[in-house]
Amino acid sequence: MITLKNLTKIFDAGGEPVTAVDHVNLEVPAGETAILLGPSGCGKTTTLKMINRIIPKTSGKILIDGEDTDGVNEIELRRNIGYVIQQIGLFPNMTVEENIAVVPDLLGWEKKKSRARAAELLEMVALDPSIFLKRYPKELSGGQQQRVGVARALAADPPVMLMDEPFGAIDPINREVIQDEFLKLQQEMRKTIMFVSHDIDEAVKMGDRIAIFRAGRLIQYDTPDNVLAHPINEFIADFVGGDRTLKRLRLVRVYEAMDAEPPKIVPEDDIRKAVKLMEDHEHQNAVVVGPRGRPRGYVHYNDVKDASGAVKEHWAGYPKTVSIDADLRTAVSEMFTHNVTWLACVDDDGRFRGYITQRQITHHLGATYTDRSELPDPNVPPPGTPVAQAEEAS
Amino acid sequence: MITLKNLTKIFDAGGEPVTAVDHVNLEVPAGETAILLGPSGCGKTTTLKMINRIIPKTSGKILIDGEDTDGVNEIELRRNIGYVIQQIGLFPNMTVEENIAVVPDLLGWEKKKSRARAAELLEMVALDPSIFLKRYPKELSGGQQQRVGVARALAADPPVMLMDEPFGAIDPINREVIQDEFLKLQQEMRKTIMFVSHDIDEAVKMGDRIAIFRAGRLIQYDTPDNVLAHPINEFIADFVGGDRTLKRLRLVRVYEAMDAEPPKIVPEDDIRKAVKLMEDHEHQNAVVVGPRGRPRGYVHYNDVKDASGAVKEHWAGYPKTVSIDADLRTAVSEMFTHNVTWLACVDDDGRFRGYITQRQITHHLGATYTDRSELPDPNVPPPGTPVAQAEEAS
Amino acid sequence: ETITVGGKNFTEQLLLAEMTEQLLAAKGYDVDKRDGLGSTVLRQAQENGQVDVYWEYTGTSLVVYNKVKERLSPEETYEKVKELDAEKGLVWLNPSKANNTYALAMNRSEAEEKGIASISDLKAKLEAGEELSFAVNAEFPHREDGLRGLQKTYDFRYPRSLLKAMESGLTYQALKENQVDVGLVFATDGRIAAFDFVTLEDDRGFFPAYAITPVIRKETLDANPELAEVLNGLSAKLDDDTMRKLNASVDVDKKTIEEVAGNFLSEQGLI
Amino acid sequence: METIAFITSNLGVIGELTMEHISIVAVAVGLAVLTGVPIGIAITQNRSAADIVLYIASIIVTVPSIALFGIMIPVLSLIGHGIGYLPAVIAVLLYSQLPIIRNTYTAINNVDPALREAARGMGMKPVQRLWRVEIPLAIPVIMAGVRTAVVMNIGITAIAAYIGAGGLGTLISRGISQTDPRQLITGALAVSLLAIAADYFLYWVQRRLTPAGTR
Amino acid sequence: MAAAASARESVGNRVLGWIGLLAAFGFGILVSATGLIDEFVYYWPDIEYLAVQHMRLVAISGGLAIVAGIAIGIWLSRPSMARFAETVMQVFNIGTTIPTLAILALSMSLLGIGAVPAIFGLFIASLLPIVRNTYAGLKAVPAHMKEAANGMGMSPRTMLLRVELPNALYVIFAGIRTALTINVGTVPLAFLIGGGGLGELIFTGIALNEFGMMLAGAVPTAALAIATDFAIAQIQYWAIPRGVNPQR
Ligand SMILES: Nc1ncnc2c1ncn2[C@@H]1O[C@H](COP(=O)(O)OP(=O)(O)OP(=O)(O)O)[C@@H](O)[C@H]1O
Ligand SMILES: Nc1ncnc2c1ncn2[C@@H]1O[C@H](COP(=O)(O)OP(=O)(O)OP(=O)(O)O)[C@@H](O)[C@H]1O
Ligand SMILES: C[N+](C)(C)CC(=O)O
Ligand SMILES: [Mg+2]
Ligand SMILES: [Mg+2]
Repeated sequence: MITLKNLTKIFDAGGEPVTAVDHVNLEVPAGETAILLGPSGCGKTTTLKMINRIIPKTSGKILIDGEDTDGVNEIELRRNIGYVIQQIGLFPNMTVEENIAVVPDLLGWEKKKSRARAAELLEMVALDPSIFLKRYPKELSGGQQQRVGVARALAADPPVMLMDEPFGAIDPINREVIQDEFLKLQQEMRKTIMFVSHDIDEAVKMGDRIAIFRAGRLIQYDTPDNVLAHPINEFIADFVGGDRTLKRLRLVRVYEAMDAEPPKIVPEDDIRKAVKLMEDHEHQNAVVVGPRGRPRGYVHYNDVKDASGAVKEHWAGYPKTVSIDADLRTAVSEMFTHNVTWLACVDDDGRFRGYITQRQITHHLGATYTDRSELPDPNVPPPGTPVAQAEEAS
Repeated sequence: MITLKNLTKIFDAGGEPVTAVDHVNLEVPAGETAILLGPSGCGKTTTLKMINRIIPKTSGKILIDGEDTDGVNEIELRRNIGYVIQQIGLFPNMTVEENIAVVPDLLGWEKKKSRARAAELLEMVALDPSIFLKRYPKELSGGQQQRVGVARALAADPPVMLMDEPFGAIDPINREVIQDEFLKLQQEMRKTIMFVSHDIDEAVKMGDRIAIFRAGRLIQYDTPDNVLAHPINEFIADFVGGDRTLKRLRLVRVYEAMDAEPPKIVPEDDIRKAVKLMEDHEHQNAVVVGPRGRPRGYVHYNDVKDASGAVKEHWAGYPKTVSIDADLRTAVSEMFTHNVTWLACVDDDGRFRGYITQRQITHHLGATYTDRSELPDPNVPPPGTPVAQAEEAS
Repeated sequence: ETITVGGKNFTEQLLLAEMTEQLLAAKGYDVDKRDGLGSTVLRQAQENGQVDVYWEYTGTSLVVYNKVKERLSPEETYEKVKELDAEKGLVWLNPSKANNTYALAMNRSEAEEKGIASISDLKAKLEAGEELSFAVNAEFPHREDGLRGLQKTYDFRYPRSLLKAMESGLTYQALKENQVDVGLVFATDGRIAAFDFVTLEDDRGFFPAYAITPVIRKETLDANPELAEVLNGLSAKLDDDTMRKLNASVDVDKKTIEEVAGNFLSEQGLI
Repeated sequence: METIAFITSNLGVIGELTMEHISIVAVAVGLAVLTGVPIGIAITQNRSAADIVLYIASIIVTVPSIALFGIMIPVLSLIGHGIGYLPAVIAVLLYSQLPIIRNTYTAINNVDPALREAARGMGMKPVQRLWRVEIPLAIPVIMAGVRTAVVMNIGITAIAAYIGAGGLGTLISRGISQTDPRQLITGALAVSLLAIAADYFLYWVQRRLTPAGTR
Repeated sequence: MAAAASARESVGNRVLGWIGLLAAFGFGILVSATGLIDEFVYYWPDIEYLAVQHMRLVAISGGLAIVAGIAIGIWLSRPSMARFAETVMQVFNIGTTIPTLAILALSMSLLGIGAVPAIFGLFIASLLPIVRNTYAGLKAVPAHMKEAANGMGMSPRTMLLRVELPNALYVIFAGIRTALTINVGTVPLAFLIGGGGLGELIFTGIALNEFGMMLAGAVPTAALAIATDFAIAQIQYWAIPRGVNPQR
């Protein structure tokens, strides 16, 4: 856990004081990632560097796991904090192996152990040790260097990591890949991470929380979804962008928003049973599944509400599907693509697992909005309105 | 007009032949912009540079306005083609004015004329000549340099422009601004432009057509909307991204998709007139406008279908609005934000100009899809279904 | 027509070149001076016309340039070189009475202490294994009238490691500061007396006579016959003592060459 | 103190020697610029030619200066100029080649390929490219080479006193042979000051010649 | 890219090799034609004796200059010196423009004649490029690299030894190369102040117009200079890790 209490930095820029960081209070719970976000020059880097004392603070307190770091020896402190600088900063005179083993060496680990650790970490960041251990930094691509930089910071397994725009130098396509890899890694490692970024998309993707700075002040510190859903002022709203709601869609997986117990029928079922199920669930459609639970077709309420016979006599076609692991943005895109308002949700094996509609998505997002809005939106039908009526209501 | 016929380039890389461009056929109609898009190393730059013979072609033909360029003297050819290189390439030893006037000088223009042209062009790229003419490139920000680079390429008013990732060096925020400016410029200039990019969003925004390359081959050459709507194979589909439909939304302005003659009522109208209008238009809502045509509220069909009295007795609240110049993506985001399925569209003066629904947006996109899909989607209600029924239909 | 005056790289020669320059300039000639050169370079330069006139020593021309091995009296030496050099288009004018011969010198106290008075004494000491280092200039070890001939005549070998070569003027300082035991000196140098050196007797009469003489290219002389008289006039004023005094004014009294040369010429009424 | 007295009473001689010194260096380096810059530009066209030329030029500078003078004497004696001004000028000319050629070559070669491509792309002919883009950009580096050459050769010209070329080396050589610290120090100081002054002067010229935009 | 460059380089090297061979061959013809070989044989004892002296002068003055130069360079580059370092370097830069003959002369006026002032003069002349390159090399180590080192808890000493010096090594070596090559070429002047070395043959050769003798001094001096340069280049090539060695 990292705790900042009234942390302040005033630089002396040629006689004039420049307040780079202004009474910042912030806590990063153990095992979580906080993203420091904000326009250029807002004090992100300065905040980060005060934690490992690359920059001395002017006032305030910095606690790690509750302990005031003022009492800790500087060298000691730094050895317990992994630090990834923006410019990567690999030592060109050392091989990849030596670079990764620097801190273990400093800590006096046995050579054998530190070398083994280097290999292990390289593997962890998806670089083949047999190829890369003996290479020099200049023989690596930018993205590979970046990964080695992360591996190096992890070498002595420090509980805390500071990362200053660690993926800043990488082109957008590779950046996505590396972000994904790092997320996977962090899922296992559960480090306490403070991460500087200037990219809202990266922040939303990588952070458990986002701290948005402006001119040295911490303006909002919240979960990505809250930052997007409830920017506390115009500045934040502008900063996160006009399409912030579509950004939020990225944060939610289909399985979180879908109806997970949808009406499920087999071709041999009586159509009346299907109609009954739809009415009970207030769904307009029922998906027909095959013997292994895979969607094979669907029936539409209006088409069959007065029909009789077996379900298989009334199939309306093959349903459009989406993976339950996809994010809602993909789901919305699929709906627009196929000009439908609902999708059958399937798992990796293609089995039908849920039912998701545009309306559910809107509601899911809206649920967060309405918590905080002072007055109910007159445009929204009161909860509990039957489906048919609710559909008409808009 | 630029025409490439079976254009091929085979490099000799240390004895081994590398086919960088492979029988490319492509035509850029006069006054249009074609974007060359594709992964790194796919041959975009090579294709571009063969046109002004910075790289000699191996085989094939290059025609400009129907004339085979093989017959044209190299220097002559280049002076008729504006060229913006990726690295900007302003001459640091010359002022902005001298940089822009280089080609006119080479062409032997009178000094006075070429200087006047420089000032004019600077104005055109939104830089104040009185400030910038006498500056040196290093005294300009990256974005300003980029604009001067474009101005320079335009100096002798060449009918054809080649631009190699011209906005590549600029940060994402300024990039948008400069792209917009350039679009405006091109609207007046109507140059024939070939433009290399590796960014699908930029391509969609800037291009009349997009040429997607892979390993030296031209895979698809089509309008942005068609590329997004009908990628001809998996590679293209992957390349343009999973959320390609949402990307398409960017291409369409609200005024293109909205109902431009919506029911419009004033508070003093009889509510029965309003109900009648909604039924005629098959709308669920009618917007109530004030004396200057600004939306002041709305009434919802279901709420008032059996009501009587003046409209002002039945207001359901203030409608959510969107600018008619916004793109559909913003409209969708607004709908999600406010959890509504329709928006009142307003012009710059805030006057009510149209009515747009999620359904209309879906239909607008779907219209293109259905042109080409072999079978009608069973999920889509037949056109002409009344609104209420159509709503229910999904 | 410019007269080019040459000079070697030690004080006496620089003085003579300067005097000649001033003298000729006073007589209305355009003069160009090329001094600071080694003996043979200068001589070669004169032979192929780059230098018109300079002051040479009879013995040097006899042994070094004309490779004559015989022992000759001073007069014979003069006649011999005059005759031999005439063939090369060089005219020896009147010799002065100054004889600037090589000499080996020691600090008086050390010489007396070690009991060395002659070159033979020195040879004996060396052969007895005493390490007496010897400061020489660049030319001496490699000249036939220098160490080469000396070693033959006295039949000994100066060990390489005891030879300290340096710029010609530095031998005096080296010896004075006791950095070496023996120093090569020129007999007309003012510092021998000033620094209280003793010169070792050339007891086998090895060194030839070195009468200072103006030597001029025949072509130049033919073009300017009056030069003979002018230069002979200066030559007549020079003898060992005069040279020693002049040299001492520069090396000991630290007057400049230009000053010393000018004063001498005007004192002697030459300009 | 004595030295100051010496200097003040011999200003004329010192001035004359300084002029001799400057005239050797100025003429030689001037000629070296006229030869070295075109050579430096020419060899940018061919990598192996460049290697050869630079190799030869760097061999020349490893020859000790006094030895180069020594070599010059018999060679130039054939045309009657073995000592004095000419060998000094030629030696300096030769020593100047390496810094001038190398800097010209490097500077032209280091012109950002993007600029070269931009120039090509707008239809400049090779000569236009050279005059309008490459040379203006290379000037500061070429001038730095000239500066190096001048400073280095002011030192080398001092040694030319030993082959009768005159110049400020005369004071040093007399100072040494007459063990006269006044002349020695005067000579050494004068040569050093000349080098420093030349360096500053050329730095100023370099700044003047550097296009404002690249300063 | 890298492959192409190195291929070109090796072509270049081959060309140079051929030129060297041709030059040596041509020189051989010249030498035998003018009977210079005999001269060299004749002067061999002198060459041997003086070359040793020559190398001793280089080794002592150069060795001291390397040790002192690197030490001063490191000292000037320390953050605590930042305030004075630039001024000191300015003075040093002016120092490098002072001709070596002048340095030797001044050194003689201080220390008299012989090997000691020669060594001192040569030491001063070699010191400057080494200090300059050490300082510049250390200052050129990118700040972010030092920050990374700091951030992982290296002590200043460790940082100097493990990060700064290794990364400055190439530039420092370049300074040493320049300094020692110049040093070797300057030693002949030491003769003038009684310092010994191959200059003796050169100056005598010139004075007596004996071309052979002059070459007997000059050729070994040039050869020593080239050999020194080559030797340091080899050390530079092999001793500097591949990661920071632009040649590898
Ligand atoms: N050493 C310094 N002296 C004076 N002012 C400084 C110093 N370092 C930073 N600042 C100022 O402090 C402010 C915060 O700088 P900081 O580097 O923390 O910004 P940042 O948020 O990391 O910006 P960026 O996104 O551009 O990296 C800026 O206004 C900067 O100019
Ligand atoms: N001079 C050359 N010699 C050999 N191969 C080359 C040469 N120039 C380019 N290539 C190869 O040709 C292919 C196409 O290169 P090109 O520069 O056109 O790619 P690109 O599409 O512009 O890529 P990027 O987006 O990275 O700029 C690449 O595989 C490249 O390696
Ligand atoms: C002055 N000496 C005669 C001793 C030597 C010389 O010929 O210069
Ligand atoms: Mg920062
Ligand atoms: Mg490209």
